[in-house]
Amino acid sequence: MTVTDSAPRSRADAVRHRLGGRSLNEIGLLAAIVLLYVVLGSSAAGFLSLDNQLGMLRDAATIGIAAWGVTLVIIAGEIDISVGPAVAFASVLVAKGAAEWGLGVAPAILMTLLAGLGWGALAGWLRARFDVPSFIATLGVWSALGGLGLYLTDALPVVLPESGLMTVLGGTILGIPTPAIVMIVLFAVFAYVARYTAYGRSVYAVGGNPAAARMAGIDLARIRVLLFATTGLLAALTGILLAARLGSGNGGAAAGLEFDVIAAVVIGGTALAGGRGTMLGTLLGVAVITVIGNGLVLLGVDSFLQNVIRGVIIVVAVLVNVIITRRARATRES
Amino acid sequence: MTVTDSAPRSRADAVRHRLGGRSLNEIGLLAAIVLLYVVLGSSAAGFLSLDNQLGMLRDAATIGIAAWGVTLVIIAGEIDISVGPAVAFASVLVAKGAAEWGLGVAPAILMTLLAGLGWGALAGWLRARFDVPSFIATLGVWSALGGLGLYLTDALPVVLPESGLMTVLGGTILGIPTPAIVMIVLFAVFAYVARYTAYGRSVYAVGGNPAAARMAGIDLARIRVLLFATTGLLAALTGILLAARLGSGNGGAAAGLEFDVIAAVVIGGTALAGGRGTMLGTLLGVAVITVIGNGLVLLGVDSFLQNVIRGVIIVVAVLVNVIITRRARATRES
Amino acid sequence: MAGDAAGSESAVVVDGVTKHYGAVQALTDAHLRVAPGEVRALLGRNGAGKSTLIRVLSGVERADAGTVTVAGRELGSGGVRAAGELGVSTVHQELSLVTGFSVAENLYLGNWPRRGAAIDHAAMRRGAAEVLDRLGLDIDPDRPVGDLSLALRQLVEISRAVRENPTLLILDEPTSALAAAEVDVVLSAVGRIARAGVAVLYVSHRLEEIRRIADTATVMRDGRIVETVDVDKADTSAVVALMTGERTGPSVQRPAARAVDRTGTPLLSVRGLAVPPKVVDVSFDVHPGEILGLGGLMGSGRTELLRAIAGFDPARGGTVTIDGTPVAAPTPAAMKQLGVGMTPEDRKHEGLVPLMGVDENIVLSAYGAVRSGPTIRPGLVRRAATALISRLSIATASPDTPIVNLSGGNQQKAVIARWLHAGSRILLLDEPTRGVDVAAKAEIYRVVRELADEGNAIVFVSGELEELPLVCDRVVVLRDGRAADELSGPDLTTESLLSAAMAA
Amino acid sequence: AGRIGEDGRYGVVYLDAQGFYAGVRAGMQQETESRGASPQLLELNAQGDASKESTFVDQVSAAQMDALILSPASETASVPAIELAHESGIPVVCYNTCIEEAAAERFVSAYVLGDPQEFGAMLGAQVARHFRSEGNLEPSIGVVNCEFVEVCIHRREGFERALEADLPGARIVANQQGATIDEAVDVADRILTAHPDLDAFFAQAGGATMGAVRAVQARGRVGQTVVFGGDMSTEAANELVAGDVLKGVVDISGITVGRLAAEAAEQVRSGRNDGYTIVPAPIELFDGPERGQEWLETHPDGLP
Ligand SMILES: Nc1ncnc2c1ncn2[C@@H]1O[C@H](COP(=O)(O)OP(=O)(O)OP(=O)(O)O)[C@@H](O)[C@H]1O
Ligand SMILES: Nc1ncnc2c1ncn2[C@@H]1O[C@H](COP(=O)(O)OP(=O)(O)OP(=O)(O)O)[C@@H](O)[C@H]1O
Ligand SMILES: [Mg+2]
Ligand SMILES: [Mg+2]
Repeated sequence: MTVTDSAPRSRADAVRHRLGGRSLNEIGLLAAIVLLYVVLGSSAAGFLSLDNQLGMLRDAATIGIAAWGVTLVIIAGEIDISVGPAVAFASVLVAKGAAEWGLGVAPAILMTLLAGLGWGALAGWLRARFDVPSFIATLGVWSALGGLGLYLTDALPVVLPESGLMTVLGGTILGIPTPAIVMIVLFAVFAYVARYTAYGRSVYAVGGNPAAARMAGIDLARIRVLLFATTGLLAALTGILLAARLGSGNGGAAAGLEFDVIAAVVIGGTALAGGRGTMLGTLLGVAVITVIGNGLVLLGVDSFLQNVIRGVIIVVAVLVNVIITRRARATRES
Repeated sequence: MTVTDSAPRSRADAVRHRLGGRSLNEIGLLAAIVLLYVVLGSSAAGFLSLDNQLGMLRDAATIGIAAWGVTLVIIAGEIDISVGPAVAFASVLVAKGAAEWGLGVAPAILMTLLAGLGWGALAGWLRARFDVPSFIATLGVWSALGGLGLYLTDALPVVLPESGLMTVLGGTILGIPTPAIVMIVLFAVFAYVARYTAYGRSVYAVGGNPAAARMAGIDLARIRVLLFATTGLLAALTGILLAARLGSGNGGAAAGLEFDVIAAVVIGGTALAGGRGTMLGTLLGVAVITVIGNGLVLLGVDSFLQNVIRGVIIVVAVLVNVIITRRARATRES
Repeated sequence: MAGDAAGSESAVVVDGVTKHYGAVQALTDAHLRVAPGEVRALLGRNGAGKSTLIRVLSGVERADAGTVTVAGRELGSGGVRAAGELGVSTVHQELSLVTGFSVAENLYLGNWPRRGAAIDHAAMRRGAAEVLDRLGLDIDPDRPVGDLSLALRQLVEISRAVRENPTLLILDEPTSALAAAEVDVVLSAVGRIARAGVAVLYVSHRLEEIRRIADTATVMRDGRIVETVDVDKADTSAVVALMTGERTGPSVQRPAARAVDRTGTPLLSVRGLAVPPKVVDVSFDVHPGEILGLGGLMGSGRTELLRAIAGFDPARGGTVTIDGTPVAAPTPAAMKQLGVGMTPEDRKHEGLVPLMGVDENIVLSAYGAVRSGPTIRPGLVRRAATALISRLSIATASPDTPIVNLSGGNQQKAVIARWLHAGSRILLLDEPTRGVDVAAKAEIYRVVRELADEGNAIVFVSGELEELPLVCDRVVVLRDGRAADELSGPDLTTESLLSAAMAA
Repeated sequence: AGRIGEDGRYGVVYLDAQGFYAGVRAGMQQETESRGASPQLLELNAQGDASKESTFVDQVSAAQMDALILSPASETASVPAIELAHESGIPVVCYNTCIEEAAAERFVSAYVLGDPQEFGAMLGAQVARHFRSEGNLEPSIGVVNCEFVEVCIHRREGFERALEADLPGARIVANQQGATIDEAVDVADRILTAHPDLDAFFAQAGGATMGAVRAVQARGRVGQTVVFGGDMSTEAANELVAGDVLKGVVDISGITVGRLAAEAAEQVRSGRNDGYTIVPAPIELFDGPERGQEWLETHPDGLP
């Protein structure tokens, strides 16, 4: 009966599914990165220098840390465009807290993280409770925090007081930039959460088919609030690290970061439609974006031209991975 | 039997639907606008002056013209975030064409419009042919055109040659700002297209149920390409009007316009999920955004603080209209 | 060609059509002719290729090889429009209406009548009204389809197909979501159309329905056309055997009455439950080991009732008592804890997470059981899934096969397995056999009975009254939102159910 | 209660989101208060966008300001807007930047000018002085620019001329955009990568200056690479005091500019000004710890 007829076909599918869909795309990205290294290593002076590699790690952290959270958000079929201003505002908040409101550094950091959790949760709550599209909810946060950061500071940098903690956060540990270490640790955490926890799997389920997830007794509201609270927290963390690095909080910082983050995630093969995506993919996406950005500068490419190139690359990357994935999966849902 | 039994309940729904869902939201917006006029008229000196009203019309055009196209895009369940840079690039293109490439003004305008049609169609084609999410496709355009506009000009304005045509486009006709006239004419056209033409209804169908549209023989690809080509064209037109008004093309102009446009559309009650929305709603949305922007300035609100307020207003507006609509449509499909 | 039902020259000729999706060979070298005025049933198990053949005929998909000829003219690459011009019109398996549009707009979806550039709304409304009462439906053409029940929507779809005055009318499981009353409406409509000389291709998993409407039946299996039989002469088990490819089809006979001990405390007890507007006041008990059927017309509110019990919709009144303990305010989480599990009637849209494997779809309802500490152990997932897969004999290549690649019946079993995994003892099954083939139905009946034998309490909803006597020990019939009748034992028959459901 | 803005109104345009303009605002407020007036300030931060600016100017023209005090986004693109204001009978005062000479003479009453060419030149001269004293006649210099606004382009031109004159051997080996400090720190870092032996950064504005400084410190090139920049801030002053990386900052005090602008506006309003007058704004060079210390003392609130 059905067993026999469906067996061969489905096994083939299953294999393709795993090999093809998912990792083919990741293999492609790896290849791209290797290629970039070869090309840039031979053409751009100093690209391969240790300093530059460490510098790239540091830059990667700015995109990466937030990207882990945004990956889950997009897998759940939502979007978060508030990262950039959120980071800038967080850097202002921590600096003001430590310098002007005299909270001391550690408490200021804590306050900032809580605040991030707060505005994220707010956006998530608007989505979960009132069905405000997440694009709008986070657009609101984007506009509000962006304005607030500049308003509170008159666009003046808020100088951080000298502090060992901040020096470490902005500096290096055993020669490795602290933000990079934070990024890598968080990557491990998120990769684990996404793959091996009930929360992570529920996120995939919600993205794959919200109605079914609900019928299976999964609490959509809880998950959605958590998702955005997480990105809020990560944005705040990024902002703190940025402030530590710059020695000051800047309301105008991190402009456009949200697009780099989203680009990294989708380049990594996460589908905006939800339900599909991996942390590893995002990691590779972050790497691609960082390496290209770094290389273009080293090659002395005009900074305006860099945007053009970035735009083309985003589209091409997604194009390739859409085509690969489509090839690999031919089931009813496709 | 069923045919009759479910009729009464549903007819009631139907009424609520038409009265409620759609127009309740529009009535709400109208009320909001009236309220704004009363408050601002009494609190902000010069708000009601004729000059200021005409000025608002002119500003509205910058958002409105593009908003008509974006409304259709969003009704079809897509999104276009490329408007801002597209406008800036168009202003550069027309100026360069007329001034440096010596095409003469009219041909330069034509070229720019065609170019707009072109990049729009490209984005649409990527969406239609390769299932590249429109967010990504237009993000690519956003990044590429934004960079290109500045790269071609080194961020220096490209001065337009004196020309009667441009003076008219940048000036007024019978005292009314030309862009406002263009906006109003185009509004009529788009309102008609959306309501009364096969193309318009197909757009709603595609947004409401793509599979059904496809099975009914509606050519999804054609419609999607057309949709984005249209927004490209409208962005180009806005760019030309902007150049005429500034007397030059500016690669850095219209930054962030895309968000104002999208905000206007969703405030107007168009659902990001697709399938629902009206031109009238968008018109009111544009009005709200313009009036608030104008009022905040006249009240001397700090320009950074204005972003905060705008952010809050976007969310609240959408919140209200989501709630209204949900109330009104208690049917299953909601 | 009206009136010529002889089939001298064929209305449609399918010649060597082949179609594959990725790795899936959905259709292999299909040959088929249908004469004008003939009603041809298309039978086959889930995944046999019926809908694929139909999608090719209606121009939605292009065949990899082979030709389709309608009324002597070949269907080229022109897609849906070309097919439409050749006179093919189709009611697809998936609902294909735009809920935001009025009935009239849907009837003309994609080829609205025009005056100049504009759509001629007047003409459209007139045409729509004309078609609707030609089929004896009183539906206001201006009503948004979103307000219609699924039943009415299905009828609107059929009206759309009829409106196009086709030479070939294709209906892909038009009745899968309908109950007796609406089925009659559909069948009589189809009969009328056929008598007007239209060739009809009719897909259904309900054999008794086929007997009433079809002249001949073509049986498909694994993408191939096996045989075409004369409906009057073929007997059911033979047809089923053709479908399954096994010598003897599964028995769909009514089993011996099961002994249920109804003395102890009921596992599920519902008192005066109200979910306006459909459910006014419903009470019933279900004991361990019992299968309670819920009968009634489409729209009688069974779905709403189940959703309220499972905590998905708030009840306006009444109490739900689980194993003797009343539940104050049922929420999905709480009811899950208490061992209540509900499978939705709309399998595709509310049941499956398409991108996930069968195993993940099963453990979805309770990760707690496959964790050690906070960590989900793939090993445990696999083991749990495999156990249930074999317990319900779900036919799948491997536990992690994407669930969309399973046939309808096996998808349904996987959704049921989800609740067994969560340890539910009270299973609310809403239309568990909707769109499922005959053999798979028999499978599901068997599974349901086994689960009951294990001491679970089961509520079985079906719009297909014929099947309730086959599974249930007892059937409560809903009418006007009330538990109007209760039938069991010998007087539980299709006929008694129908009259109970329809009684005024 | 009268409506907001009935007792005097100035329309003010800030070019972009830099601390400098906070100083300008403070200066204007100080000036007007010293006169006992409290006119309403209608402010726009144009973020370098000529279209935003034009929208705003249309509006203030419509609303009949007492004066329009602005730092135009562009020499050319801002002309139509300013012309409109002028024709609506609103006195226009430029500060920091202005429209092209010819147009300015027709539409602008006063221009509080800290000449960007001069600005750049002073930095160039300081660079030359520094490296001559170091005995390094061929320093390699990296530029962190803000050249999406014209001022910055002019600053570079002035810088290059001065350098050409005083230190012909100097080479500009890189020029990348880094307006905001975070952008700048990345860019400077990469420039250091591409040119590990870089001798100096020329940072065109405040964000770039601090970005370059941070990059040099992060790279541990303190002592080898020095930074010359524009725009004072508490941060910059601190670095000057530290004195190991930041070797010179050229600054036009926002507060002073604000004062002068408000003054000029007042004169125009009271008719004590006819035609286009140029009000020179003092350009100061802060070239060492003492000057840094001094700045910190004179600017306790950090407004430049
Ligand atoms: N769009 C698709 N992509 C990939 N495979 C598909 C697609 N549609 C159908 N299939 C596969 O093709 C085969 C035939 O499917 P089809 O829908 O024709 O079966 P069916 O006879 O209509 O089954 P049912 O009775 O459940 O409707 C199945 O194995 C199915 O999984
Ligand atoms: N808009 C819809 N989308 C999907 N399914 C729907 C929709 N409207 C109704 N249905 C389903 O179609 C069936 C018929 O709808 P209706 O509401 O009339 O019946 P019901 O409330 O489910 O009662 P019963 O389950 O007894 O048929 C219902 O089971 C309902 O769940
Ligand atoms: Mg089918
Ligand atoms: Mg139901």
